Amino acid sequence: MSRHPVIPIAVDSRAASARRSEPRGGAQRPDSPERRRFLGLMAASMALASAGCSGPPQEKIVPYVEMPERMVPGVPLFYATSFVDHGYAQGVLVESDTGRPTKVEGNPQHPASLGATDVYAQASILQLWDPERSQTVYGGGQLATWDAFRAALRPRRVAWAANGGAGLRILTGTVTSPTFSDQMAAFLARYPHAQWHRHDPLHDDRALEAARLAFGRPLDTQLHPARAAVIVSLDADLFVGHAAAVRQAQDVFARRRATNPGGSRLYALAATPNLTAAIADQSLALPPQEIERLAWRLASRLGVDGVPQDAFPPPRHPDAARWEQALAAALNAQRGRALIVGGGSLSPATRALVHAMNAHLGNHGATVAYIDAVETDPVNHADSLAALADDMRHGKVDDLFILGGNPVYDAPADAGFAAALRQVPFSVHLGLYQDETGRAAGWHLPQAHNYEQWSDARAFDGTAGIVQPLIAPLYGGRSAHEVLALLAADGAQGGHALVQDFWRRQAGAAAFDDFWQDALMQGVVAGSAARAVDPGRPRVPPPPALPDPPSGALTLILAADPSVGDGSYANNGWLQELPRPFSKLTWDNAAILGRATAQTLGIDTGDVVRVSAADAGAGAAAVEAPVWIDDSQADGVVTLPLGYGRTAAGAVGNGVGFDAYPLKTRAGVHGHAAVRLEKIGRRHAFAVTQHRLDDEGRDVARTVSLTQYRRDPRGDYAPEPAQDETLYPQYRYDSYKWGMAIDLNACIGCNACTIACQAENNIPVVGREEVARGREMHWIRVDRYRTRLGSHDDVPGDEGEAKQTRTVFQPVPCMQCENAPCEEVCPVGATVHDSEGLNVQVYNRCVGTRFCSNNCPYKVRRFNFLQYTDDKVTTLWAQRNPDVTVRRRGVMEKCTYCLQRITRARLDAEREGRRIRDGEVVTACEAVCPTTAIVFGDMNDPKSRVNRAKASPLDYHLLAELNTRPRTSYAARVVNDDPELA
Amino acid sequence: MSPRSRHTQDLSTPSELLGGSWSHAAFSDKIAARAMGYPVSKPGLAAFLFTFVGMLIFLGAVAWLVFKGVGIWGINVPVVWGFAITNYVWWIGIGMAGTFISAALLVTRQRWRGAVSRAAESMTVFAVAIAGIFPILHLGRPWFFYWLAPYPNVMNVWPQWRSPLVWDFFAIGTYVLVSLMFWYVGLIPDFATLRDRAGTMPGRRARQVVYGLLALGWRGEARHWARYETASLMLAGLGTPLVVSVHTMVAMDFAIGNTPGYHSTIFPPFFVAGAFFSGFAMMLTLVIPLRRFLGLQDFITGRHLANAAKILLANSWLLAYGYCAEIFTSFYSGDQFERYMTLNRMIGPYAPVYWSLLFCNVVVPQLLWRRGIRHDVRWLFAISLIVNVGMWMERFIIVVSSVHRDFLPSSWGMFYPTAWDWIFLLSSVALFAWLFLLFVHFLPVIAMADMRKLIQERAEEPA
Amino acid sequence: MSPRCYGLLAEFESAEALLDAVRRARADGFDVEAYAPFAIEGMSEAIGLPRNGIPPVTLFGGILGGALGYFMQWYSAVVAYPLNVGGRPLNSWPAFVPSALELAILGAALGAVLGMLWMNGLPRLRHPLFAVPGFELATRDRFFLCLRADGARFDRARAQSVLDALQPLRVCEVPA
Amino acid sequence: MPQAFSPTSILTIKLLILAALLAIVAAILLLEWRMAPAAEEHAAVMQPIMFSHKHHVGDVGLDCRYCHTSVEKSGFAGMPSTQICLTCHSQLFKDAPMLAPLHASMATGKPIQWNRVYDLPDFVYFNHSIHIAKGVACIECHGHVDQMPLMTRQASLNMQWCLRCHTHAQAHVRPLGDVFRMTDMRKLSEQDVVELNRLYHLQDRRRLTDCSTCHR
Repeated sequence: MSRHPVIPIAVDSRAASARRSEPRGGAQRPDSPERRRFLGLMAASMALASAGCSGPPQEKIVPYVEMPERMVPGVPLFYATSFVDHGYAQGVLVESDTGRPTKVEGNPQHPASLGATDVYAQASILQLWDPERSQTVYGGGQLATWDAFRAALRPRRVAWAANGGAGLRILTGTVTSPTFSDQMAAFLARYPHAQWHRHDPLHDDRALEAARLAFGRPLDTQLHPARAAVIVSLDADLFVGHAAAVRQAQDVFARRRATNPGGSRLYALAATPNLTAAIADQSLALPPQEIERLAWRLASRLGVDGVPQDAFPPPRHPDAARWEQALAAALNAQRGRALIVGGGSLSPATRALVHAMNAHLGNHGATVAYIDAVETDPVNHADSLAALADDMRHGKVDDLFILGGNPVYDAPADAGFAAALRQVPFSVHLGLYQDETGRAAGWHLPQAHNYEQWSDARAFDGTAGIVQPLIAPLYGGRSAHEVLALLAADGAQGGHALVQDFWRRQAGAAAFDDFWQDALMQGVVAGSAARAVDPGRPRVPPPPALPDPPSGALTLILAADPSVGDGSYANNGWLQELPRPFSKLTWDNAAILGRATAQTLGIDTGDVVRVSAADAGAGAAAVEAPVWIDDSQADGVVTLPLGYGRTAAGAVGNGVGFDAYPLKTRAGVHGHAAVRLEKIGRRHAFAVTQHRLDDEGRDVARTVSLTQYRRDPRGDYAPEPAQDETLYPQYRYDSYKWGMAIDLNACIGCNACTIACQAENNIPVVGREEVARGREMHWIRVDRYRTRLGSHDDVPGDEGEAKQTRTVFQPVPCMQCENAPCEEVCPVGATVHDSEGLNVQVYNRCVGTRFCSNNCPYKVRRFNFLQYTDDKVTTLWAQRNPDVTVRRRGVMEKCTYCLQRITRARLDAEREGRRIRDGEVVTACEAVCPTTAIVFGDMNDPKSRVNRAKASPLDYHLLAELNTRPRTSYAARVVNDDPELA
Repeated sequence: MSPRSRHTQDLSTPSELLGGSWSHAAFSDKIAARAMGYPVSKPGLAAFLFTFVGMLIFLGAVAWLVFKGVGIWGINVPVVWGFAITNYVWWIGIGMAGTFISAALLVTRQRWRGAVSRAAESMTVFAVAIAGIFPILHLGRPWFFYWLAPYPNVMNVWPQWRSPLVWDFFAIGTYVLVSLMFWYVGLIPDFATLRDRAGTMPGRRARQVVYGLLALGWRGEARHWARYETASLMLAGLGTPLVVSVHTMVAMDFAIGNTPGYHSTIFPPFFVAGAFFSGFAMMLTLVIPLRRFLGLQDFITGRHLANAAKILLANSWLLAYGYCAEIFTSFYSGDQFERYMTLNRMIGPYAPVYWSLLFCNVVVPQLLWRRGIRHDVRWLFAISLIVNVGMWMERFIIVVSSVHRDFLPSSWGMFYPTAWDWIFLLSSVALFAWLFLLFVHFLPVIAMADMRKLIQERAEEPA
Repeated sequence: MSPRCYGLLAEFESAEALLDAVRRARADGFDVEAYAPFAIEGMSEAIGLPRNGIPPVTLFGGILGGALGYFMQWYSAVVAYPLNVGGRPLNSWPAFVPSALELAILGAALGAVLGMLWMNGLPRLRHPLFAVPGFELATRDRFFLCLRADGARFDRARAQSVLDALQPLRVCEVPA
Repeated sequence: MPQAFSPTSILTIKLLILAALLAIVAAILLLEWRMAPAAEEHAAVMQPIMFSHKHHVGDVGLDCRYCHTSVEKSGFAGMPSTQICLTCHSQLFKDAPMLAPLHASMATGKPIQWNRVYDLPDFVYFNHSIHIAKGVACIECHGHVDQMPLMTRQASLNMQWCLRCHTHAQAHVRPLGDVFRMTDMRKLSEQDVVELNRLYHLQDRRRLTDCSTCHR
């Protein structure tokens, strides 16, 4: 095995469970030297490099010079901080192993997390250690220093003082940080003619417009799906892509799991596949215009006043009419307990209408609430950037400071930002990477990473949280706070002082120290959540014009990519290799088409097409994109994921996929753009991890309709061979008996488990070619099946049922079979059972016959066909989990139920002479799961959560007929289908 | 003789199996002379160089494999076994016929054994040696292959005896050793002949020493002959069940697995039959050119070839039965996975390979019903080649097409061979040919002692 | 009789002649060695070795190999380091049979071959007979009869006469 | 025809065979030696500061935990920070040239790099705290540290050695009070063993020899 960094590790008893009770490292003197010590330890790990066949090298032990208080070498500490994505905070606890941040967990105290996180928070730790992050200041394309930059600033400051900042512009993304807002206010007060522009490619301008239309002011909508019996999603994805996603996932599934099937009914209308539609009880794919028409007709049917009768003709889709009735019926039946969510591609008017419908149904205050916008000074980002670009073109801008973001790459095409930037005499870019903008701007400044800086940010509900650094900036980066302060005055304070000053003013000097300690320890500022406001009766705007695309053209949807988002994560190997939830595509994006549409256009998956704006003539913006056909895509709609085709992302992200931003226009932000597709004859090979969505009638991911389930709740949905059908004596597992239960009702396919596992278990990234060969390494994969409802009672398969097919996501870790087929065939005993029934894989014993993988019916074993673990880039060593062996070439590996976490808990329990408590061992996948679909624990403990989960009649074992006796079991998905729509 | 009598008389009277009128001396000299290092013919040299290069390529490929890892092959999850295991099973199958011919025919006192036994045994030794290399090469960490062997170690751990791979390890190990012994024991008297011949010739001192060492000082004493004969008979008696058991173990490598297409009780006999099939085919492939170029037609007569051809024919029917049985049981079982696996073989992505293997192994051999074809070496040679290819494809289908679509559709995948896969297959064939050429050049291609016995018997025959 | 003599060697044309000569010489009570290029039918009886020790050695080797083979598996899997492998019992005897079988065969084969060599006193690279001119033909097409000088009732003259009576191609003395 | 082999040549052949056998044995031994860890067993390991356990433990009588602070809390016993050394050496022998690196470290903030004596492979997860908690004495693995001027490795550290205790745990534990003592293990009576077992409730052999106990 390879030698991994530093010391073998045990665990602080208080840290036993990352999620529940962690030590509050907050009290530590933040910039205390220990944060930097890790570099010494790095030196150590370098000394460990490369174990040749000449035996291990002389290894060094590098102690501290001054041992930081509360620090036990080899025992990880957890620090509460906030992961800020697109301006909004997600509370996290970051694990620090002797000064090295190695893993991110959710912060149970934080409203946007409640202990879970999304994939980005998990992947952020790799971003921190990314060796390609910007490491130095660049001036005019030349290597420069911070001092040089400060020198260059001085004359500018003089100029601003003279002209009050005329021609001084600052461009940021979405800002919720109280400190930054305060700084900015002060700055603008000081330079009254300076202007603050906003640009965030994924900012939901339409929501803002909708709020203005409906209430005349910017309000944020707060959803309480936990209180809703009926949820109707109008092309909205509740579970990904916005600040409240993780939280909403938990709320929705609070009443939708195996323990209480049918707690709510979820209807989803979607133009392009999204997780909400996938998990919905009833879903229908419609083009966005159709969805909006249906919304207006529905509104008038519900009698929302101000809505014109028959504003639109009935939608053409055969099922639309039935849906209209069914939805109206369901919503009327559940007034006050219903929830309508509008999102994604709906035009502002229709989203305003949604507010009106909720009000009309009496959902206000029940399932929907409103708060003042969390974003500081909310503006329409598209307009804000366009205005800036205009001024730049007309030479009105002398100094432009781009604090974060990458507008050169992701600004709407018609803003012409890149060109305009060249006309700005003094342009500065602060960024994590020297990206497209960093290269175009006059100056580039390395930005401190989220985990390297002091800052603060608000959550979706306004709750403020402090961002504290886990480690001193690796590359001398600075935060936006510090740079803004630097603009105002030379030799300004550091981020720590800035943030403290602001909060001292809030909390009052007297109580400040306790306030500060508490804020750092909890990761949230107590009682800072926004109060709900009375929005008043929403106005219903006139119906929007909903032109269908001209014949032969398709409606264009530009969506954030589920893996790389707007492109800012393009250089993150974990995310690039994370299979996209629906296509299971890796290292790529694709133009998504519905099957019928593709057939009419004579296009097949893998064909490369040129996508160009329908109205524009020749020479207009066009992108070349390979096509991917997805059955749950609406016909007449093409979806282009954003965030690819980067040119200055880094070695990982450059040249992956195609760049769809050229098709993004300001107009498109408001209406529905139409595009034409034409084949250009080229073909493209995708790297896909799952080739079959059909379960071949094998009923792997079981579904059962609620009606059928109600008919016999105790019905056996999974016949299994009896335990005593064997001539052999049974092994007994008396001490602990670890097991896992996975609830298919609650799995939304967000992939958080996959990437959390990757972070926890040092799972390597193999790259595009290897994935294409079928060699991905993920220990827990999320399979996607399109199954027919109740497919396990032998319904003759007719394709007419097609509309009844549903997507089921099935996470598949190692089943930890008691009669493990893999073990029997290993010639060297490299995989055997331990006395607690774990199917352990002993890497250092494995010779790599791979017979175990052949014999594993679940194919959860992964093999290091080549040297996948990067043993050259030393910063990546620092990220690795010292509790988990790093595997080298030629050995088999697989899920171990997070053996290292079990061991932690066992050591603590043993030292204290007690048994391990239920919930003390939380596997990485369980910890991160937003819906708690995964539960792990001791099957010998009758009261354990896992036993309660397994008690459900829906509980079944995968391929039980093989009598492998898996410890991992699944709860069949109960679909609360609407008889009206059957 | 009359057409009637041909059919009535014993198939293996010496006169039938020995052309010309050879004396002990003349025969011994003819065979021994070849080993005395006379200049090689041009085509012979060309063949040697060609195969030599192939052998070097094989070594180079192995070096690269060990340096880079098995990832240079097309294998993946689910298809973790590809060409390496296919080649292994194929070669080990070829390695069966040798011992079987010598051993089984010796036990059953088939006189026609003598002429072909030496060539067959050599074929066995080389084929098994090559077969033995592949399982080691296919390991992720080949340098630890010895962990399959039980030996006292500081880890206190042992092989996992329940694994068919361990059974196989012992089976192959035993088989290699026993067939080596069998081969060598047969060679001892011939080495003595070569030693003595070299001693009488000028400038052959080196050969005299080498052959002398190998002959272990054999001098043909009557008591030695007695024990020698018994020992050979014992080895033969052991060899016959060994041959069967070895390929049974190879079959178990798959049959013990739970994968549809592997997990089948018919595999052991099925594999054994297949082994004989490919073994005899390869023997014909080697022997036909051998007798042509070395002028051995008098010793390896048409009768020998015809007999081999008949066994080939019989074997092809055994295989045909195996194929049918597989299909039948998979449907009879009512197991959906089995059923799908079978259909997938017939109409899945690897269907072309499946159908062409049926053509090569079942259809083509039916030509051998015709006496004319059985006695036409050109036909026999062509057919033997086709069968070799067919058998390789069969191994491929078993190894790959079974696992590439097993239980969970989500993890189905495809195996596409890389250039390295082909290099290993082809260069291993070259390596085999190279070894065989060396054998032809340095060792008596026919077991002289056995043949002298045959000559003696013919002399005693009532004319 | 000089002790420096190994024996008296007679060369014959054919296997039959040798067989006949062996019978006669043994009848006259000589210690006989017969050399031939192949195993002659009936020679072992004629030379007085109707059966030999190879089969029992082979059997012994087989039993030893098999027994050790099984014991090794049982010991390592049950006593030395017991491990739960896929829920199979520690002593999974059916799974232990194959390896034991192979080892039994190996043991037997080694027994047969090594036994044969040992009983034949091989390897012996140097032997008085090799010094005899023309003896190299013994591995080609000639048949030799040797009356051992250290035989109990060996007498130079008598031996000479007996051999002459057999009309060999030639007779010569083999120096020790 | 002359003999093919003269007596001398036969002798040479025999000698050659013998030589071949010896060569094989030698090769194996050589490999063994090459694979051995850097710090040889029972061989003193040079350190940047010639630190004497004999002096500090044997003569001065410091407790192990004074320097190895985390041995009871962590898998890693903990190496003394420069600070800890200086608690005494800011007064004692402060000008001794031997201690120059120490003061240098404090001045520059650069840690002292000690050479590992007990180096386990990285796929083995040894945890000090649990062994201490279960009554496995320091001396069990580290030997008479109080008599070592320079630290030497007292155990092979190979798996066999670990299993010695893991197969018969109860025979290798002593009362908690004696864990840090440098006195030899006194023979435990039957009744002691039972007593200690009750105290520590040691895991059974099966659990202690699970692969997952040491490998992850």
